[in-house]
Amino acid sequence: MRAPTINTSAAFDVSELPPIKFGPHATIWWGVIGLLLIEGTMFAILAATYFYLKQNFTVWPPSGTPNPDLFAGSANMALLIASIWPMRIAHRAGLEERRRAVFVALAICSVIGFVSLALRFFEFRAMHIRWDFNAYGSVVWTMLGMHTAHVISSTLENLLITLLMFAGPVERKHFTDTNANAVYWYFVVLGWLPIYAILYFAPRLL
Amino acid sequence: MNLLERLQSLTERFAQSALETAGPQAERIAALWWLFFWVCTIIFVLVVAALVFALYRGRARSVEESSGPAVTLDSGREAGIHRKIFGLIVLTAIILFAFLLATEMTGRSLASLTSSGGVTIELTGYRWWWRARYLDPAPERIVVTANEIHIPVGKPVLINLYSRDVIHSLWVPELHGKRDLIPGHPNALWIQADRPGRYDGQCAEFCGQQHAHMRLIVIADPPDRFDAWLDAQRVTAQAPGDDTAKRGMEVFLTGSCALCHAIQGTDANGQVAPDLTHIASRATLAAGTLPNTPGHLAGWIVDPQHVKPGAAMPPNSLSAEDLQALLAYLKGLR
Amino acid sequence: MKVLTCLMLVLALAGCTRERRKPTDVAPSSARPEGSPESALQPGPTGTPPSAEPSAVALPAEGMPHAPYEQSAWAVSEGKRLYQWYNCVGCHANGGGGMGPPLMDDKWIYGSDPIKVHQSIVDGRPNGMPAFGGKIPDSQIWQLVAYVRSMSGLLPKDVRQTRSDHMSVRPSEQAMRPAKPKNEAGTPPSAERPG
Amino acid sequence: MTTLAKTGVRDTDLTAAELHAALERVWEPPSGFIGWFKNVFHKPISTRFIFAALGFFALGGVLALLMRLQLAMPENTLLSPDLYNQLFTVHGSTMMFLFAVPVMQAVGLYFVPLMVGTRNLAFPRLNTFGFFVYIIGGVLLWVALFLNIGPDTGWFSYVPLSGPEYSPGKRVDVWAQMITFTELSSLVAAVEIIVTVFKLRAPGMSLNRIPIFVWAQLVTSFMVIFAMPAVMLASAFLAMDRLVDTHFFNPAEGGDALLWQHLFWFFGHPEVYIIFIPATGIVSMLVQTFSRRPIVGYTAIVLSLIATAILGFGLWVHHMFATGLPQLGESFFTAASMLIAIPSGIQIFCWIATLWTGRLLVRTPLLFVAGFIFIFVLGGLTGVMQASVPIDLQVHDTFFVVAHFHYVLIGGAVFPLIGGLYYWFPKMTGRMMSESLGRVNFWIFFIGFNLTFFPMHQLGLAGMPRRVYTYLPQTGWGPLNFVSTIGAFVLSVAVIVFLLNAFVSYRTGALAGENPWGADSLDWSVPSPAPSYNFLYIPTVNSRTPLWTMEPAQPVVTGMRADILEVLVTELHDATPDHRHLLDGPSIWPFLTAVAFGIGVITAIFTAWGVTIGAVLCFITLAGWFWPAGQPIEDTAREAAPPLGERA
Repeated sequence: MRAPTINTSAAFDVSELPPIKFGPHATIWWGVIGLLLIEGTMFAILAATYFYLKQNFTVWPPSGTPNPDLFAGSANMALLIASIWPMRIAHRAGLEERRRAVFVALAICSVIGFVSLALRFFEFRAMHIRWDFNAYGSVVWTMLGMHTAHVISSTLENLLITLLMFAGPVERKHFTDTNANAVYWYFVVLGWLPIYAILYFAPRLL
Repeated sequence: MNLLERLQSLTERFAQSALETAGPQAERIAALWWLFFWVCTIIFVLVVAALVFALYRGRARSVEESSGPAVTLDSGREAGIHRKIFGLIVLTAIILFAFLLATEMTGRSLASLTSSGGVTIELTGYRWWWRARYLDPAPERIVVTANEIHIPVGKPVLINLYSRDVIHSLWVPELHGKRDLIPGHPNALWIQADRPGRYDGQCAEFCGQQHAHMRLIVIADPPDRFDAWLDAQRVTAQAPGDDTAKRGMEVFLTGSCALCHAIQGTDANGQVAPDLTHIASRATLAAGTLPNTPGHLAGWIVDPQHVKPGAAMPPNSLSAEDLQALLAYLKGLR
Repeated sequence: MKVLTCLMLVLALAGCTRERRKPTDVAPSSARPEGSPESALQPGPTGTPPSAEPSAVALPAEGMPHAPYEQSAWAVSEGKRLYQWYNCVGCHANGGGGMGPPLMDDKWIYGSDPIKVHQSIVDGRPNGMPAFGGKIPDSQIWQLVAYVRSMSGLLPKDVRQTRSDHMSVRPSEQAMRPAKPKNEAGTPPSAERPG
Repeated sequence: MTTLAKTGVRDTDLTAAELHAALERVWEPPSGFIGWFKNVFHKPISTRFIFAALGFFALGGVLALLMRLQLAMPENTLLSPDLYNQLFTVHGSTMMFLFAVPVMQAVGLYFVPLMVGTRNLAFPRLNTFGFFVYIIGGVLLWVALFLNIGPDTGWFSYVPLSGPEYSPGKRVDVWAQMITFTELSSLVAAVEIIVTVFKLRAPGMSLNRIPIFVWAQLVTSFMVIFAMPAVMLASAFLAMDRLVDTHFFNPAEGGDALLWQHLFWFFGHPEVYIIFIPATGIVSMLVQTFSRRPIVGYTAIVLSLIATAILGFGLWVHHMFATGLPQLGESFFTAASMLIAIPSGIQIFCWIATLWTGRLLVRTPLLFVAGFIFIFVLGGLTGVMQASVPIDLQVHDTFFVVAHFHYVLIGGAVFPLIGGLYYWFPKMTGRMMSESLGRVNFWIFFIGFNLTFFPMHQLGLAGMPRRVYTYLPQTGWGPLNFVSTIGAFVLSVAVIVFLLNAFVSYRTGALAGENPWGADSLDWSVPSPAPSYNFLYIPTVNSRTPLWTMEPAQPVVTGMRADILEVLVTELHDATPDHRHLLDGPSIWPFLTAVAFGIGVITAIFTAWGVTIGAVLCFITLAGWFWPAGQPIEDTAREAAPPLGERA
């Protein structure tokens, strides 16, 4: 052992430090930020692809394809933004380690997630084009699909934590998970803003 | 010394070279290259010398026991080192800026080497050959050929580049750098040869199995010879002279050849393979793969997959007489 | 471990044939396969094919000459290329039919069997289908057979082609739902066809 | 003595020997066959990573030898064009995706925790997941090659050649999915390293005291995060074009062949720096140790790394000069490409200045550093040449470029890597590698390398394009190709000598002791080989060269629990202790999740349902991963929360 160089008398005592902290203190929070950077880059490149492909068309959407219908997408936008409120409650309750409040708020978020997915089905139809019709169809389906994948995974995560809060042996660390989960959900909601704007308004305004 | 001479002799035997130029474009690039080459060589020698000296000096000062730091830092001396490094970086930046300027100037002078009313060639890449069309306002004066283009010496020639399948890249090192042929993105390249001669080029972008055998021959002719060549190319195919050649033409038209190849002036009008109207006037077969001799042509017709595995040309089992007749016919297509 | 080795070997064999890109493993030139069932309606408009070597391509013993082609995505893609090159599109369009019958539907006038399709290409058929026998190598004919059959989804999905780099005028071969071929018996209802 | 701990066994309750025994018990990797899949500790997992990556390096090298044999003579018929194309594609893909990036990250995953003074990575299970995903991707590619389904369109798989029309079959799909696997693994490792560096540093190791190698890993990880999504997306587009008829790259329907090139090189150029920056990190560590003085220009080097990373994203278009872009754009990318020579120059000058003013300990690792500088400077200068558009138009896609990138990748990354392995071998195994064999190794490597790749410069200028399976005799390329082939075999001898040295030294090498080189970083403060728990007590740091400036009474961290997998989390900037953190222990779920992911992705080669299948399987396995197992632990994050009806 390194006995001679170890000086435990001049020690730096950490025994009183807490075993758990939330937000940017926690490693998991940084892990989620890393994930969001990756996903955010992915969405940014996808948006760049959309505009790159747009250059190849004289009219956009390509002639013969009507503009996407606004209703389902806008409803989804409103719903997702509204979902920030219960998620905020779940987030705060998680920080205060209030199990019941987390459970209720996340249950609401899960329901919202499923409704959003149902709306998403109509959004695909509102595009009035198939993915294999032309590059416009390919890119709008991919953008919608990519965001849908995020809604699915985030909703399933909500559901999983809801179930855990209800039935599982909950441990304190799960409240850091609700914290991270909330950050991820905000990202999914806010990520929809630019995608919604591009999908529904780029054809109309640009 | 002997070794050096040998190396020298090695480099002189290349059929192509980006440095032994034959036209103004390649020449300017080569001039830029030599500027970069010498400056970079000097930098490299200096850096390696510094490295060797540093190692030598550091080793001479070495103390053999291997524990902990052995140098006491003197802040004044360190600051001196930092200043020197800063100076070197400024020097590097200046050299890079000079490089940038030289690049920009070369780029501009390359862009200026154009003209109007010269020869325009439409070059289309296929797997694995080139179709060339010499454009002309009068459609009947358009010349179609393959894998071998002639250009007039001393005149800028515009080559419009298209691809019908995958990405190819035109590269004739003696004349100019590369330009890609990209489906959906028409491209263009100006070339000019200042000396008559044959300049070999090839596809430089990987395009599949026979990328290696997708060569293009550029022949620079003095203007009068070029005009003569172009006029000769405008004439439709010569009618077969003797009976053997007549029989050969029949083989060509009724067999599988005409499904893909065209011979102007006959019913053969296939558009998916090289135009053979003047096949006998070309130097090579199969996109520069084989010299154009009767023996190679026969081998190529019977078993192209042996020469160029994966090429689109299927093997043909012809009887000996048919093959001889076909060869006689093709030999007449000057 | 042994099981694993065997599995690898089987996979290797499967992989080898499925992805082989060998242009000619069948002797060039083509003729009507001997012993193949003959239709009552013979031969095509150009008469008997000028087959120089009638039995140059004897069928392999198992009688499944099409099998290697129909298992190879590469062979099918070659068939697709040749379909364009030999101007099949001229009459059959991209499968939707025109002067010739459509090829992407479930109707097979002379039967959907590969041997029958092969026969149609080699010998030609009345009402305009020319005979390609003797003009193009048998291997290419089999590639065409495989491709033609893939158009209506008769080949496994993983060998059928997806979209090509052209305007998409029809769903890709891979997107076709296999339809059960009709008129399998092969009674040539030439009367049913308009010109 | 400090306050007595409330719960659990604290290190303060034990003597050093007892503490060692207690930590050994807690941090010991699970044993047995199943245990192998459950391991979540950074050293064993990284060792596997390094072994696997070196294995792929050797396999890729064998392919290179086969290609060199084919090219040794004009019109050689050893390999068919079809096979040759598969070989060069798999060679390039293996070296880039299965060797260079993973091996650099693996060295990081091994040494970053040791250098920052912690006991494991921030997300141990994620690390295991990343490893298995990588292995599945690598095995997929190589099994495919043996089954004749090896991709054959080059490591950058340009469309339309790799698109559905011109690459029928499943070869390119294998490539695209291999990308999915390796990039996911790489992203996972990047997040691991970032969070470990940000949050798990030893007290006192503020950001301006991080070892340069750790900086290099950190910068690289950020590059990975911004670069890899581009290629994952591009390969997803390609896979969709090939499987479900999308038109991303179909010019006839508004798609674009150049879109692929933009997306690929937006990843592909940073990729080169992702490989090179960690290598410079290794070089900086080696230079410092073997000069036996703190490196000249720590701040300048760190800023250079960051500048390289940022500039690295601004020059992807220099791979596309021959596509005929507008001149203005070309000038911008020329300037950016030349500009990147400045940060590299700063580093080289700093290293030479350090050597110049140092008192050298001349050992094998230092030889590799010298070889690195020689080769890398040459490769860098040819790189500057290619930043110039006109010159690039001549040498682009020729053997000149092949020479260039082997100079910067083998010279710039493999030389430092081998040097680094000589350097860290004692820490990993407890034994020194043979010095005499090491020198033989270096000289054979150095000579073989130059013999192989130097003639390629001339070949490129003489018109030889890359990726040709053969060439005509009249081109005159034969003799130099023959020389190059001989060089390739010399090079392979060097690799064999290295492996031999490693093998022999592992068994009979001299015992190393804690710090055989007299190095300065924390990894050398622990016994060799490093114990499973890394540090008996979490150390504290008082400078950039902690072991060289350690006070006689340098304090250590006490009060950590010795009975659970606990690490100390510190503040991002100045590394003051923040909280104690319980790490996840061994688990089979990361492996199962990797398998579930693998099933999904490989099925997606054949049917789009693979995505759904994979998603469902991944959801199940992830649920298993996160669902709490075992008893709650007092005074940790795994303390039981109150039942649903009650408040805490």
